[in-house]
Parts: sequence; C-alpha cells; structure tokens
Amino acid sequence: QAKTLTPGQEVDMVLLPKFLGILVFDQAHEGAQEAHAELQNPGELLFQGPTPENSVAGQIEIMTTAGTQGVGAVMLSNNAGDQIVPAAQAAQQAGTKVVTWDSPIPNGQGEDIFIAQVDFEETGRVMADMAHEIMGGEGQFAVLSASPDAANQNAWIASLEEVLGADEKYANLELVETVYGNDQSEESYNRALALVDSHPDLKLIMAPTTVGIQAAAKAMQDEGLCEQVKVSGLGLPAEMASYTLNGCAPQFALWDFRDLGYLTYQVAYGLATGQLTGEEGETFVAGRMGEYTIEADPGREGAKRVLMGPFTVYTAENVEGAAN
Amino acid sequence: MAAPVLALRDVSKSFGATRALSGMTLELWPGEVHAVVGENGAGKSTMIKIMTGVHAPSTGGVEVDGRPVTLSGPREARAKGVSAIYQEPMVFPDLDVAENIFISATDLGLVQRRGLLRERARELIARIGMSLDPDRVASGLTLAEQQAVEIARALSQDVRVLIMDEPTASLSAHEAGELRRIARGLAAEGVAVVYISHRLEEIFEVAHRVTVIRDGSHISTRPIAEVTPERMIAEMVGREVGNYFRKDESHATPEVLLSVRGLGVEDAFEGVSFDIHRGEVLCLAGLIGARRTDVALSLFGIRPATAGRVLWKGQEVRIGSPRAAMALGIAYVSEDRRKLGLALPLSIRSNVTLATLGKVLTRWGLMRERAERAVTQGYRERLNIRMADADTPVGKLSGGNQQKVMLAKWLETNPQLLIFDEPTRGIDVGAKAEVHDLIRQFVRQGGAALVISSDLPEVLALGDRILVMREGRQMGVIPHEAATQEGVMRLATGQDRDAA
Amino acid sequence: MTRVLGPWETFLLAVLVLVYAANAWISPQFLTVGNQINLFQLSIEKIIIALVMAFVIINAEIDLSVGSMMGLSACAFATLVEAGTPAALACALCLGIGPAGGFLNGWFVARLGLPSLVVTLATLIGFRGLARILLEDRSIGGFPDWFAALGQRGLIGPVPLGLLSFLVLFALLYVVLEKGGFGRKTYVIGVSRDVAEFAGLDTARHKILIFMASGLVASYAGLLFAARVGAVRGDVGQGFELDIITMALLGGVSIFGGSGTLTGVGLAILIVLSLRNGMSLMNVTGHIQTGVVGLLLIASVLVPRLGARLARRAPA
Amino acid sequence: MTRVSPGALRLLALVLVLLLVGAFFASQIENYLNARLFNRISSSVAIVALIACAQTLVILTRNIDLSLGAVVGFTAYGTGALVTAVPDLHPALLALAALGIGAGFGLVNGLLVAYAGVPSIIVTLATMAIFRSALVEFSDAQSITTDSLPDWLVAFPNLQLFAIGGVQFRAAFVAAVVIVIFVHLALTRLRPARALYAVGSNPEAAEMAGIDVRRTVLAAFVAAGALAGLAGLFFLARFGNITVVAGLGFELKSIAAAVLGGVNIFGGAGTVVGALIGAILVDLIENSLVRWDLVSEFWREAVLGLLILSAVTGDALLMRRLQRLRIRRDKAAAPVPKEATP
Ligand SMILES: Nc1ncnc2c1ncn2[C@@H]1O[C@H](COP(=O)(O)OP(=O)(O)OP(=O)(O)O)[C@@H](O)[C@H]1O
Ligand SMILES: Nc1ncnc2c1ncn2[C@@H]1O[C@H](COP(=O)(O)OP(=O)(O)OP(=O)(O)O)[C@@H](O)[C@H]1O
Ligand SMILES: [Mg+2]
Ligand SMILES: [Mg+2]
Repeated sequence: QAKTLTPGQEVDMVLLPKFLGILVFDQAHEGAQEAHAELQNPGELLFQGPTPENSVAGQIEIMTTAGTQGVGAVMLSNNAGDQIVPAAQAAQQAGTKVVTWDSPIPNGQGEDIFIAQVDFEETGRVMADMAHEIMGGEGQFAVLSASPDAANQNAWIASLEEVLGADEKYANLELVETVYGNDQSEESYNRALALVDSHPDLKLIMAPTTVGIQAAAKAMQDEGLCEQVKVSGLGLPAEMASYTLNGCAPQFALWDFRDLGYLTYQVAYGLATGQLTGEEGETFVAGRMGEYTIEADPGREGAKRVLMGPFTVYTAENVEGAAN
Repeated sequence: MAAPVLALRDVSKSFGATRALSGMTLELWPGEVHAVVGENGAGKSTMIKIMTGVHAPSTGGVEVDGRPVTLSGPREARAKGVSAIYQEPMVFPDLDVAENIFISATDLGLVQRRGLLRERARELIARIGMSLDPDRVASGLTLAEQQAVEIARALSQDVRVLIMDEPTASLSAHEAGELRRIARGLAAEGVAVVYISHRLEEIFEVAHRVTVIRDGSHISTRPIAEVTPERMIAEMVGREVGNYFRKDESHATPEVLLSVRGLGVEDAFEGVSFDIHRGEVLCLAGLIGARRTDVALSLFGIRPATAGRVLWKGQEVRIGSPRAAMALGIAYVSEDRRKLGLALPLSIRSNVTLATLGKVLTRWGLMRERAERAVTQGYRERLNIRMADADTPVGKLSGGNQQKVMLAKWLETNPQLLIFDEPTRGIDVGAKAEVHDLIRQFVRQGGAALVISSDLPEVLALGDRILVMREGRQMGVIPHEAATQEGVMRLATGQDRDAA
Repeated sequence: MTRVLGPWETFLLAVLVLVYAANAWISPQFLTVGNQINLFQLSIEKIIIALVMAFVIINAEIDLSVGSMMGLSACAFATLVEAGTPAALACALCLGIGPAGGFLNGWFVARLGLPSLVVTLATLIGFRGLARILLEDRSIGGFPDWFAALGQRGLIGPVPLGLLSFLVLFALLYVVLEKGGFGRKTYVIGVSRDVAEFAGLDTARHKILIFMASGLVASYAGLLFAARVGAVRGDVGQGFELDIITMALLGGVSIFGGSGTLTGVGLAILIVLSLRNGMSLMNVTGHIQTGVVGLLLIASVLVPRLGARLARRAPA
Repeated sequence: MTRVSPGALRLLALVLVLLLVGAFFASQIENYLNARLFNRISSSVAIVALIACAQTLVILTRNIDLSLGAVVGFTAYGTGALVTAVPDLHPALLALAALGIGAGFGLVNGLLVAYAGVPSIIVTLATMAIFRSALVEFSDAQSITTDSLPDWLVAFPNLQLFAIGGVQFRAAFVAAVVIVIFVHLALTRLRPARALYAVGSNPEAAEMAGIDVRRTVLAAFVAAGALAGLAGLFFLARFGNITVVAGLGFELKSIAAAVLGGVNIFGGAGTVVGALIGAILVDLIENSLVRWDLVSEFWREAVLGLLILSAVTGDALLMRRLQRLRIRRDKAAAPVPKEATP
C-alpha cells in the first residue's frame, strides 16, 4: 500500500534547472517550494542554475559542489547528457540523492530516479496525433528542435519517428527534415522560414520546444503563411494562446511544470529522508497529486522513473483558460 | 612691459628616478627663432612636451603671456596658440594628406568639404615648398613627407608659438633649407619659433637666440651673434671637442666584399651597380624618394631583388630574407628606429641581444642572463650609452641613446657589411662623432660599410666613394677626392649625369 | 636580478590571499583536500589552455578556436573508440588534431597576414562544425576504465592527471616564457613583428608554432574532458574561449601583445577558481558568479590605475 | 584623373564576393533567386545590420564591444517590459527609451574604456557577463510574450512600405538601411565624426593633434550602445518572445559582419556600408546553407566556417592585388617632383 511521507524532517535540497531565466523552470521551482512548505522541511531549498552560455560545465560544477556540501538531494533537469555522470556518481557516493526531472541522464547512471513529465513513448504518439489531425492525415512536415545535444528532445523525436513508422495510421505523414534552432528566437525563426523555402509542400512544423514553437508560429504569422503551414509541438499556453486562436498553431501540448516541480520534490524528500527506498514497485502518496508508483523506465535500461503524465493538449477551446 | 608669449619658470621634471629637467627657465618672445641645443638626453624633448602639456611639470610652472597656466594637454596648448612638430612624425596612416592636415582644425565647420580641404592643403604644402598630392593616403608617405604633413598641420591654424623638434632630421638639404626659410618667415610674422636641431650649421643660419641645455639644466641663452660653434659645443658637452668632420684616409683594400650588377626591385629602383671593398665606406646620397632605402632593403632580403645579380665575395647569391643576409654577414641599421629598429617597451638588454639571441642561450634554449648583461655593459661603455640600467625599457631613453642601442644590436652580430640608413639622424654632435668613429673603426678592422645619409657634410666626411641616386636610378659614383657638396647635389637633382 | 613578482603579480597575490582567507573563514569545506582538488578539476581544461593562451596573446594574436579544437579532438576520440580503435591509439591520433588545426590558424595568420581574431573566429565555427559532423546529435561514452580513471581519480595520491598536467605545464611554460629564448622571441614579436623580422627572426614560423602549441594543448584538454566526464557530445568545450581569455587577461597579459607573465596568469587562474568555488559553496547562483567575475576583471585593471593616479596626486 | 578610393574599392570587392556567393547558391538550389529570398534576407538583416554598424563605430576607434549582444537582449527585454506596463506608450517614446537604455550601457563601457583606461576587450568581456546577469536578475525568469505587446509593434517589422513585384521593402529593413546610410554620411561628411578614424588610425597622433581622444572613444561606445538598443527594440518587435538568451552570440556575429565588410580590426579604416554588406553576406550564407540539400544540418557550421575563411582570404588577396595596381597607376600619373637648384 502507498507510503505517506512524514513531514518535518530536515534535509537540504537543490533544484538544478538547465539554466536560469526560463519561465518553465521557475514554474517548477514554485511547485517545489509549495511541496517544501507542505512537508515543513526545516532545511533549505536552493534554486541554483548555471547561465545559458555555461550550462554543461555549470551543471557539473553545481552537482559537484552539492556533493561537497553534503546536501540531501539534487533535483536535476539534465542538460549535460551523459557528461554529468561522474559528477552525479560522486555526489551519490557522498550521500546525495540525485533525482532527475524534465530531462534525465540518458544512460541512467548516476541517477536515483527520473520524474518523467509524460511517457516519452507517448510524446511521440501525441505529436504524431496532432500532426495527423492538423494535416488531415497526409502531407509533409518537419521538426524544429532545440539543440542537437538536448537529450529529451532527441528522445521525443526518436519516439515520433518510431510511432510514424510503426502505425499504418500515419503512413501518409512524411517527416522531411529535422532542424535545430538552439532554443534561440532568432535562429528558430530563421530556420522555420528556411524550412518553408526548401520544402514548398510543407504543411506543418512540429517544434517540441517552447522557444521553437513560438518562434515558428510568429514567423508563419509574420509572413502570412499560416494558411499554408501550421505549427504544432510543445508550448506554453501563455505564449501560444494568440496563435492558437488565430489558427496558426491549432493544437499543441504540454504538461504542468508546477506539478512536475511539486512531484519531484516529494520524491526527492522521500528518498533523502530515507522514507522511500526508491525500489521498483514502491508506491507513495505525493501530497495533493495523489498516488504514484516507482517503475522501470521503458526507454532506458536499468533506470527507474515516476511517471507524472498526462499531456494536456491545448486547442482553441481550452488555451485561454490555461494562459491565465 | 610686454610679457614673453610663453615661458618656463624653474621647471623640473622627473620620470621615476630619472631627472630629465631641473630648474629649467626659458622665455620665448614673439618674432624670434629660438634654437635649443643639447646632447642626446639633455632634456629638449621633455622640455617641449611640458610646453605643450603632454607632460605636467613635477615642480615649477608654465606662463602664457605672463600669466601662469596649467596645460591639460596638447588640445589646450593648441587653443592657446602653442603647436608642436614632434621629433617622431605623427600622421594618421589611414587618412589622406588633406585630412591629416586639417583633422583637428576648428575653423572648417561641421561638414567636411573635400574641395576646400584639398585646396587649402595644396596651398599649405606649396607654402612649405613641397609637392605632395593632398589625396594620397598617408600610409604610403615617406618620413620626409610625413614631416611635411605635420608642418602643414601646425601651420594650418593660428600659431603664436611653433615648436619644431628636430624638424630637419629626415629632410634633404634642399627641403631643410625651405623649412628654415619658413621658420624665419613665421618669426617675421610675429610667431615665436622654437627650433631644436643637432645640425649646428643650420642653427647659425636660422636662429636669433640660442639656448644650451645640458643634463636637464639651463646652461646659457644668448643672441646668436655672441656664440661660436666651438663654444656652443663646449657648453653642450661640457668640454672641448676637436674637429669631428674630418675625413681620414681610406682603408679600402683591393678585396671586393660585395658587388652588385644591375640590381632592381619592381616598382622601386633599377640598374644599380657597385662594388664595396673591405675597409671601404660607400655612401649612398640622394634626395628624398631617391629609393636608397629600397636598395638597402633588397640587400638585406626584406624586399628581395627582382632584377640583377648580387655577388658576395665573388659568389653569386640570392638574398631572400634577413636571415639569409645575416648568414652572409650583412646587417642593416634601419632609419625608422621606432617602427623597425627597436622593441621600445622591452629592456635595453633584450634589444641589444635581439639579433643574436643564440649567443646568449644555453644548450637548452635558456637565457644566460649574466652573459646578456655583460654584452650590454660592453656596448654601454663602448658606445657611451646613457642609461640607468640594462633593464630600463628602451622607449624611455632619449632618441640618440635609442639609436646607439640599435647600433649595438647590429654590431653584436659581428657583420662584415654594415648598412647604415641615416645612422646619425637625431644624434647630437658628440654622439655623431662617436658614430663616425665607430664606422671608421669598423671598416679599419676589415668590415665594409654602406652608409645612406641625407646629411651632405656627413657624406663627404665618411664616404670613400659616394654613389648618388635619384628616383630609383643610379646617377653616378664620385670618389672622395673629387666630391664636393655642389657636385653631389647636381647629380642628385638630375642636372648632371656622371659617366662613371 | 629581475624581481620574481612585479607590481601586478603582487597585487594579484594579495587578492588571492584575501579570497582564500575569506573562503576558508566562511565555508568549512573550502580547505578540504577534496574541495581543493575539485576546484581545479572543474575547470581543468580551461586553465590548462589558459597557460598557452598567454603565449598566444603575448605574441599579439588571439585564438578563439581553442574550445572548438578541444571539442573536435574529444569527438574524434570518441568516434575512433566507438569504431573499435584502442583508446591509447585514439589518444595519440587525436593529439595530432590540435596541432593540425593550429597550423591552419597559424598559416592564415602568419603567412597570409590575416588578423587572428578573424581567422580563429572562422575556425571557431568551422572546427565546431567538424565536431558536429562526427557526432551529429549523438553522445558517445563507455570509454575504457583506465581512461576514465585518468580523468576522475587521483594519479599520485589524490592528485589527478589533469591537475598534475597543469602543474607540470605551468612549470615548463614558466621556464620557456620567462627564462627561455623562445619566450624572449614571443615578447619581441608581440611588441613588433616588424622589428623582429628586421632582426632576422622567423616570425611566421614562431607564430605558427605558438598556434600549434595552442592546438596541441586544446586537444589534450579535449581528451582530459572526455576522461573526466566520461562521455562526449558535439558541444564539448563550447564557449570556453571567453573564460580562457578572461583568465589570461586578468593575469595581466596585455591584449595588445608584448607583455604579461605566466606567474600573473597562474595567480589569476587561482583567483577565478577559488572565487567561483567559494561562491558556489555559499550557494551563490550562476549568473551572479559570472557577474562577480566580470566585476573583478574590471576592478583588477581599474584599481591599480586609480591607485597610481592617487599616488601621483599626493605630494612627492 | 578620377580615382577610386580604397574604401570604394573595398566595397566593390565585397559586392563582387556577394554576387559570387549568390550565383553559387543559385546554381545549387532550385528556385533560389527570387523575391522571397530578398524578403527573407532583408528582414533578418535589419537587426544584424544595426549591431554590425554599432560594432563598426567601436572598431574604428581601435576598440571592440563584446557586450553588444547583451545590450540587445537587455533592451529587448526592458522595452518589452516597459511597453507591457504602459501599453499606450507613444512609439517615438519607446524608440527613445530603447536608444536611451542602449546608450546607458554604452556610456558605462565608454567611461571605463576612455576615462578609466581599461582596454575595451576587458571592459566589454566583463560587461557582457554583467549586463546579461543583470538581465537574468531583472527579468526574474519572466519572458516577454507577443501577447503583451501592442499590435503596431508586432506588425512593424513586416509592415510593407512599398514593393517592386514580389520584392517587398519592409519597415524594419528600410529603417535599418536608412540608419546605416545616415551613419555612413555622418562618418564620411561630418568633421567631428572623422575624429573616429583619426583616433583609430593613430591614437597618439590624435592626442598630439589636439583631438579629444577620450571623448571620441566615449562617443563611439555611446552611439554603439544606442544602435544596439534600437536593435533590441527591433528584436522585440520581430521575435515577440524575449527570454534571457535574447541576443546571445550577436557580439561575434557583429564582428564577423564588420570584418567581412572590410572594417580593419585594428581601427582607422572601414565603412558602415561595408559592414551592412558584410551582414548581408553572413546572413545570405547562413540562410542558403540551410536550403542547400547537399549539406546536412550537421555540415552547416563547418561549411559556414570555411566560407567565412575563404571570403576573408579572397577579399584580402583581391585588395592586395588592386592596391598594387593602384600604386603603379599613381606612379605613372604622378608629376615628377620639382627640385630647385641648390
Ligand atoms: N617617458 C619617459 N619616461 C622615462 N624617462 C624619460 C621619458 N621621456 C624621457 N625620459 C628621459 O628623460 C631624459 C631626457 O630625454 P629627452 O627625450 O627630453 O632628451 P632630448 O634632449 O630630446 O634628446 P635627443 O636629442 O636624443 O632627442 C632622458 O634621460 C630620457 O631617458
Ligand atoms: N612613391 C612611393 N610609394 C610607395 N612607397 C614609397 C614611395 N617612395 C618611397 N617609398 C618607401 O618609403 C621608404 C623610404 O623611401 P624614401 O623614398 O625615403 O627613399 P630613400 O632614398 O631611402 O630616402 P631616405 O633619405 O629617407 O632614406 C622605402 O621603404 C620605400 O619603399
Ligand atoms: Mg628629443
Ligand atoms: Mg630612406
């Protein structure tokens, strides 16, 4: 039966986003703070991140320092790929729990558990479904991703490709190209336009990144291409509402980052205080979000995850409500 | 009673431990050409930099029209009518001649009018007796042309005090004469002209009064009529100096060290042929733009020859780089010591051993500091270099002493043929004599010297033979016995062509 | 004798002592052996390259491509290992990449006379591109244990290979720059290439050598990085060049060439590292750290200058 | 005798390179040379041109400004926050605010460089970090989004002023070109602006000639900051969504554009029109590479690096050849100097 976490135990926690200054990470921070207060942890909750230009080295550095300081848990949205592994393992050896969220450690080493916002397999299907619906079941589309080094984006694109190949339903959808906008408005915007130029029959740009989807939508709108080329992917309702309403981006999906931060904190607290063992099959109550079970991560051998789910797909009907 | 237009009152200036000026007092009156003479490092340049606000005096003060002023910099000095032409020409290589002249003029309005600029530049250049295209970009100008630009710049606005720090150092005799005429002319218009020069003969031609300084102190100020050259020199160096411009007998041996046949460099010069014997001094004379420097550069491998043959001790050689030249035993003492001769911020000792680093390295490529100091000390004594210690940056030495450091660098390579390009430019009489002795001593010991000089008395005093060039062509070779100033000049200006 | 510490180095030393004292006072973990080693290890690639960057800048050039060359070597190494090449052989091969890249940089700069800022800006992009071609969007890990151990564990006692290399390289380069003929030439060429050329030095060769050395060390740093973090992606070393140049400049190396000492660079490295580490231990977040290092960079040039101005004002 | 000035020569060489690059891609990419290409390039060049112009002003004085990208980012965010807070703000006031914010940053740089005597690369390396840190701190992780911006601002970059066939001349591009030309005229025709060239050409001589070197350098930085501020506003208008990474990497891009445009990195020579062409060249190459089927996504950077290197090399060699020809012609045409009889 589900374990309930005992509040009031002291443990220092570090929430480590990819980098600072991005809205979704701040939302996750808010969620974590909420849980921190609820669980009445007398220890500290630190929100520490590197600068965008220094993300990889910065994450490794913060992870290392956390180990040195002996904090109870580091909650990591990994931007360093497998390169974080030695630092994470060193931290684990020093007694620090490493809980990843948003973006895991690809090879699963150095990580106690991953809090998956959604099922990565499902991400592919959700994107394929949105594409299918927007394009009316057939035509060319392209992917505009963040950087080639972003592990979660890469996993999602891989799962999208898999779904496309596996299911008859999507036989007439053709993924023509994947380009990278490096999560910069300018690059993403220009890439989106270049896609349109090089593929005259393009019907959709799928951008599994909040910066990319926004820039692509803006580009299509600016160039009066919304009728011809639609935009979809993963986006923030607040940023996308107007494009959804005017038809440039009829559908997109996302999960709630506040919840993700909240859930992550619950798990990390449980592990760091020894209340959770982190074993597969363990079931616990995550405050207001209810019951969750630790399970094997189907995408990464030997890794464990807690699946938050589900996606919210935003359309003209629900986007305004979510934006506020 | 009227006040002097500019005056220094009991001014001292120290740079760290170096005392460049002490208790200097000087008055400049409208309408006079006031010559200032002194040995290298006596403090002349420092004095004028105080007059123009580049340096602030350590103690004492500057007066303009009898009122004490604090000059914040050349800008303010110019606003008060004090302009200077510095020892080292200062042009803007990226701008054309006209803009170089008028860049800081205040009376030309906000909008640049090229036509007007060009017009006025032409007038000014004509006024100083030069011919120079106002549209030429300054990066291609020769030293003399740069100097002309600077003079024109100084004249481009109202001046009450015009300071010339060795303005004729890089000019040919004709231009130097022109310049002296201008100095006199300005004085006649009521300008006070300060004229610094190491060429004593021109001091007597141009100056109304002359001030001698030695070791940063004021020695004397007198009307020119009351001074004799001997006395002036004695005051400058603190002792009597013999006749230093005396040609001693030739030491030339029959052995030909270098011979050049029909040498040419594309776009520079052509058809230069001569022999240099061991023990001989061959002088290259000519006006500016005669392309003598280019001859030297090609012999030194910087601008390898594109035509003709070079024979070294009878063997035909190709000199493709300075390294190749040095390997043969050729050294080149450049005329542009700031740009090409010395690493100014580095210490004296690193400059002296620059061309011969290998000699002061251990087997492992490490510096033998003691050896390096010994070498430097040797030249300090031999060339009488005035310096605090071997670690002083060369840039802090006075011009003349810098020149000696550069010479030391090349002597250390132990060359057989030394090419001197304007070796005594900006050097005081004492030092000049020393350099001449050095050159003579060098050839006497079996070396050969190729001396490029625009100073005719020097050419006559040094050269066993004199090769005259004009606009990239060899005009003739005159043996010493047959050489006169007029003869050389006639060849240099193209009124005569020697058959030899 | 020349003084071992010039005024600048003395100033840096004072700052360093201050930073160390403050850190030790505030954080009990600061002076632990583990933390002191981490302090170096976390930036080991940058500080190793910074030592050679000092040569490059003293020589009046700049090398912006070091981060990319580092990345390229690391990626090439990973690709080779993945393809079955023995890691030791792959190391040896990849150490050749940097010198080759450096030669390219040097050739364009020294022989063609293009400004190094421009050339290495282009190769910054180009070498990074080659790294991307090799790895595309993949990440390669799983290097042999001995290789990972070199990057992650102590080699002599707790001191890992990286730190050891840094110390050895520092000693070596100190001698070369400040006691050797090569160093003397570096200064002279940095002051004025023309003067050096007229004195018969082969300035082009010298410059090319320095760029090649810079590439060699960048390659080595790339391998160290691969060993330290155990996996390689196309973005290895991206953006490192600015931190590296910052350290060299803070060390008193003049951006115009011709002056600076390795002692100064060494001290500057220690200052930056200990300052960052101290702030990390005090939980100061990334952008504030970056800002503080920025301020330090300005202050370090400004303070002595203002001091000198005040001293001049004061009666002699 | 008519002569082509070295500056004009350089521009000609550049235009030639531009045409060559265009012709090359036209042969590689189907349906390449059309109005759409112009529209694409012109829209994205609008922003880069401004910072390239800004960078040029600074480089001319023998300095460099690495903080321009951070200034663009901060101003984009700052003006976005301002217009969100005061939606009815007059466009002119908003533009003024952008100029002001940028100039403020430029002032900080300029004072430190010119009056405190700290080398510009050090100052701007530091302020690049500081300004961006300030942005992270100031923005508090809140992005500006298109929704919160007034319509006129969002529409501005694509507002079509006039069109020739399919070739559209849009407001931002036209504005940028007008500004560049304005700066160009100022630099070539205004006497005080010539001081920039003098200072960069030979700072010591400038001091001796009585030019206020410090004020000149300060002015260059302030003007560059103001231009970058304006670029920030354009950035805001074009991309709508502003986060802390806005403008990241613009510093290097602006240097690349200026240098490709023939601005001498050691100061004293170059034109902003050249920088504009340089910006177009960089953009054209980047944009075309994305469309070139032969190179995959992962090859693009490598090819871009190669192209920049070859463009610079080609330009340098071409310039050298042309210069030599010019000297020879000058010589042929120059009057023989007159020398009087002594
Ligand atoms: N900036 C400086 N720093 C230190 N010492 C200096 C500086 N400028 C000049 N000096 C020293 O001051 C003294 C006077 O130098 P100054 O240049 O005034 O001599 P000068 O009379 O012009 O000599 P010359 O005829 O060789 O040009 C010299 O000893 C010189 O080394
Ligand atoms: N018309 C010209 N165009 C380009 N470069 C020139 C021109 N004239 C001279 N130079 C260069 O200027 C330098 C000095 O040459 P200059 O004309 O002064 O000849 P010179 O006879 O050596 O005179 P000096 O008496 O100054 O030694 C040389 O390096 C030469 O290449
Ligand atoms: Mg002097
Ligand atoms: Mg000459």
